Amino acid sequence: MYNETVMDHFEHPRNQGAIEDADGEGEVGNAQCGDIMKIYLKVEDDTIADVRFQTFGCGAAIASSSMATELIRGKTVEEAWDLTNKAVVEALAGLPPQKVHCSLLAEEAIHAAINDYRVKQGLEPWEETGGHREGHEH
Amino acid sequence: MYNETVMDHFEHPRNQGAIEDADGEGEVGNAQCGDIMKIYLKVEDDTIADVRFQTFGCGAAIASSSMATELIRGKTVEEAWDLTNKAVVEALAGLPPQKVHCSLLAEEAIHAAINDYRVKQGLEPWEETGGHREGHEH
Amino acid sequence: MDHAATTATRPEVAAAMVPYMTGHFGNPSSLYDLARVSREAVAAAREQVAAAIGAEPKQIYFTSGGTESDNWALKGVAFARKAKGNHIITSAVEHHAISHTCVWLEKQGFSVTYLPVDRYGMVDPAAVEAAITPETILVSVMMANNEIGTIMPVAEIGAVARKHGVLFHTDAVQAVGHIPIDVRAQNIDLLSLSGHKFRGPKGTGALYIGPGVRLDPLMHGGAQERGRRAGTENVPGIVGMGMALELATAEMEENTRRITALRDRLTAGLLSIPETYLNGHPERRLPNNVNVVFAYIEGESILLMLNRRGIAASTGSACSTTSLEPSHVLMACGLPHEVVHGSLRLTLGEQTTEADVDYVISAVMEIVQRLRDMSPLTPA
Amino acid sequence: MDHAATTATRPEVAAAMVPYMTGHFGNPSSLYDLARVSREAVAAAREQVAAAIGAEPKQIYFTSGGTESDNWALKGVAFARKAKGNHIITSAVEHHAISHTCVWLEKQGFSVTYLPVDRYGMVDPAAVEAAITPETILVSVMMANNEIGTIMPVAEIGAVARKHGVLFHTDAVQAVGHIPIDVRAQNIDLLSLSGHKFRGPKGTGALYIGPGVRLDPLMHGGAQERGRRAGTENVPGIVGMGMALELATAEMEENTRRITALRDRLTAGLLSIPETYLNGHPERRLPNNVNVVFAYIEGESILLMLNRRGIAASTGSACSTTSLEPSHVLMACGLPHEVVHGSLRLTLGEQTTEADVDYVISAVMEIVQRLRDMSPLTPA
Ligand SMILES: Cc1ncc(COP(=O)(O)O)c(C=O)c1O
Ligand SMILES: Cc1ncc(COP(=O)(O)O)c(C=O)c1O
Ligand code: FES
Ligand code: FES
Repeated sequence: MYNETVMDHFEHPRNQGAIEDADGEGEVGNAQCGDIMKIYLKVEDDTIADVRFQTFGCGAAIASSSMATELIRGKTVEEAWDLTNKAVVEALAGLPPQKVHCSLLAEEAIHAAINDYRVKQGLEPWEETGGHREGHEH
Repeated sequence: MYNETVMDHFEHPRNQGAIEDADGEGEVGNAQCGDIMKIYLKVEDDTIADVRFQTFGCGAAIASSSMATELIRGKTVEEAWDLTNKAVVEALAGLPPQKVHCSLLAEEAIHAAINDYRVKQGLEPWEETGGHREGHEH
Repeated sequence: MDHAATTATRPEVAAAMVPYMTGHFGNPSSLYDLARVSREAVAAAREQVAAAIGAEPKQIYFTSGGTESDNWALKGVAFARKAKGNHIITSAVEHHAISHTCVWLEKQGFSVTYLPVDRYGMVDPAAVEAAITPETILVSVMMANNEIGTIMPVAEIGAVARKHGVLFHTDAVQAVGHIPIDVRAQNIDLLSLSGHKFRGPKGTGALYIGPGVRLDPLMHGGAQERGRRAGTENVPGIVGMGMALELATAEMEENTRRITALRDRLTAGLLSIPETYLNGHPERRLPNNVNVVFAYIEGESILLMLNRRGIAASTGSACSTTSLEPSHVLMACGLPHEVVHGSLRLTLGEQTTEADVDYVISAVMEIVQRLRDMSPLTPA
Repeated sequence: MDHAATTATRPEVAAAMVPYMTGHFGNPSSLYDLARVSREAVAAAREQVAAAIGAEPKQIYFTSGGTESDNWALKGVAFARKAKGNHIITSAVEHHAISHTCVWLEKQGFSVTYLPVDRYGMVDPAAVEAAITPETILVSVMMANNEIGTIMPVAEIGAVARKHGVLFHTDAVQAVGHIPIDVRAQNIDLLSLSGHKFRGPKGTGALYIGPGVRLDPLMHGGAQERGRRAGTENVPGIVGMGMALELATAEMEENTRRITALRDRLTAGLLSIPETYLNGHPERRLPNNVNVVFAYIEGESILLMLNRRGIAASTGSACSTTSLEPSHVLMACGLPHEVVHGSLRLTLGEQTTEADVDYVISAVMEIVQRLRDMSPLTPA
């Protein structure tokens, strides 16, 4: 059902775990299936210096978490915010149609963690619907 | 579907054919399936001296004709009249349920032939529902 | 000589099915791989079936046989479209899987038109058009008749249905694997087929469902067959049907040539018997079908005598059925009751030889003579 | 470890089926004898199936599987008795072959009561009685649940139905061949079974129809199965199912003893993992069924990891289904959504060994640990 890239990230998840003194934390739940994902960020010089995830969910959710954290590590916070679930799915070389929604969880958890970081920095949280970002894929 | 006695009478029918100068002839049709049976009788001293049949019908109809003619040969006309389809079925060691009606054709054709004989002799035809006979089986 | 009723499964097809029954693939404990192997085998069979009728694999739904496909197509469309209308058009010569389903649908409040046929068993596309009302939701006319072999003008009927926005189903159980089919070119929305009619396994079939066609499931339950046909997939059966149909399609041209020649030899031989007539269309008929009628005699007794000589056959005589109804197909062609009685259907298979045909001809000649001698109807 | 989903066909059963596919019996040209051999084989299979459930052969009707039997029983009775009433009673934990059929029947104007179950998944016979109205025509409650293995008080429910003149159907797909059944003693009017659940072939099943029970056909068409189920008989499948069921019945006592011991070993091993709980009834359950729930983790990921270790299993997690609905069975037992997520069903087969069980226990322990480490829900 899943391709090899997905199975690889599922079986050998990158960046799994928690960060004790995270600069930003975001937890989101999936209304469709009830799954939960949590993202921890360490930010240095406006750059994602470290990122970890915890996921309660299916293989696609775990693989998406792993891939999404890989994709934002070392990126600026703004670049990380611009990561779409579509890009995660593409990096995973595709997900079954009924599993595309699981990747949305990763995008949302990253957004929640970034806004948590911004609020802690005394900044305005960003709006979820920025005009400059690519469309979502559900 | 048919037992061996039936198949034997079907394949080697006894008394098949016509009698040119028959004393009685009877032809009946089967309302249920559209089949036709014809019986020819030669009567001597109130006894069935010869009997022949012609049948347009299924295996059961042909076997019943063969068996019925065997059963009445040498009998008195009254005994022949009393032959029921039930007796024919029993002599054949049974017929499939949906084929029992075919044996009725033989009983009816014999009755028609006997009454034809009686009328030719200037006698009253017998009534179909005599009280002294066993019940039919349909 | 009764290959239209059923055919034996090809030995190579049966052999190919066995591993899918017992699940012996490589490492038997690797169930993950086992499931993948089954899934891929079913996908391959879907492609084989699709290719045989010019469809796409995703338009093929596996069923338990022609009967289920027919019941599903009719009941599925009827219940799904009943808000749109309640009228169904079919023909007077359909297989009972269609006609009995229609009678049942009439009891559920649908109205059904049974179109007459000409003496060859053909439905007139113009009659279909004339029968269409604003209430009509479905036309179902078979591709080839199982008794008399007549091939219907399916493409024309499909064009009429499409023109009026009505769905068109065809029961192609006798046609698939025997004559070329193209669901697109023939304007077919739904098509039924059955595995054991082309040397595939019994208990297998498929329904082709064209793009945009909505129908209720007949089998409600699990999400198999993309949620449209529930029930654990008969993987070995599906594999066997796919393989048998691929082989039948590959061999069709060659087989048709050979079997048509045998059919014509058989027909000519039988028609040399006096007062014998051909049923069905003289040209537009299945390559394997011969249906003749012998005056003055009855079918069941012909069959019994043929059986004793090792020849299986079929008849339209009332006496051969439990209901004592004569063939509705031959009656619809306008044959009188007593003529229907004397009908004989012989259908050839891939293994039939010229010697078989000649043996059948001589056996039938002898049998017809014997039964005519016994019949009160035969003129002296 | 997923033998409730399907079992491989016994090799001796598959071997016995092949001759009925390819039609090689003695003299192959003697078609008369061939038909007789098939007829006798089907009759023998009917006796085998009847004997396994305490029925008479003439009460057994062959179908294409459990799904068809369920659909037939429900739709057949509903349409045949709709003049009498339009109310059906079933349970909240039925297989989708029942529940989805009920939902469809509701669309056709029938009214359906879905009875709740207790935490073990049991229906209370008193609740059945309380739900019966003068409109009630049918009660359908499964014999044993496919997810949690709970065995229902079928005899008592049947007695209630009979007392009120209502027909009683039971989906015994998971029970037949695994636990003793007696349709008479258990007051059953209709019973569904499926061949591939007891090492018979896929695509085979049967419906038991008790004396005096009227129902419409689901498959209209030819006069097969005494006019109640049309479609060319799947002779090899029927033969295989009969043989497999006879063997399963003969070996049942011995197998039950052995498999129950393995089940208990597996259950104890899994329950030794902290925060792990048993689903279903602790005693009244199928001998082969283990269903546990692990807090904090999700089922599809457990399955994927098990699969990589060569172990097939099943879960009630929403994530494992295309509809993203969690198991309706576990929800009906009162488990909260997030707990249902972590459920795992393991079902043992005849070939399962103690070593297999121990391997599964250690694999599950490791997997649960890995996934709990990954979960945001696990307490620190
Ligand atoms: C034209 C036609 N339709 C439907 C069927 C039914 O197919 P099956 O018996 O495989 O269900 C048959 C075969 O008997 C047939 O000839
Ligand atoms: C309880 C129950 N009923 C019905 C079915 C459907 O059986 P089949 O898939 O053989 O049609 C199953 C099996 O999946 C089952 O477990
Ligand atoms: S004579 Fe017609 S059924 Fe026997
Ligand atoms: S997380 Fe639930 S389906 Fe993927």
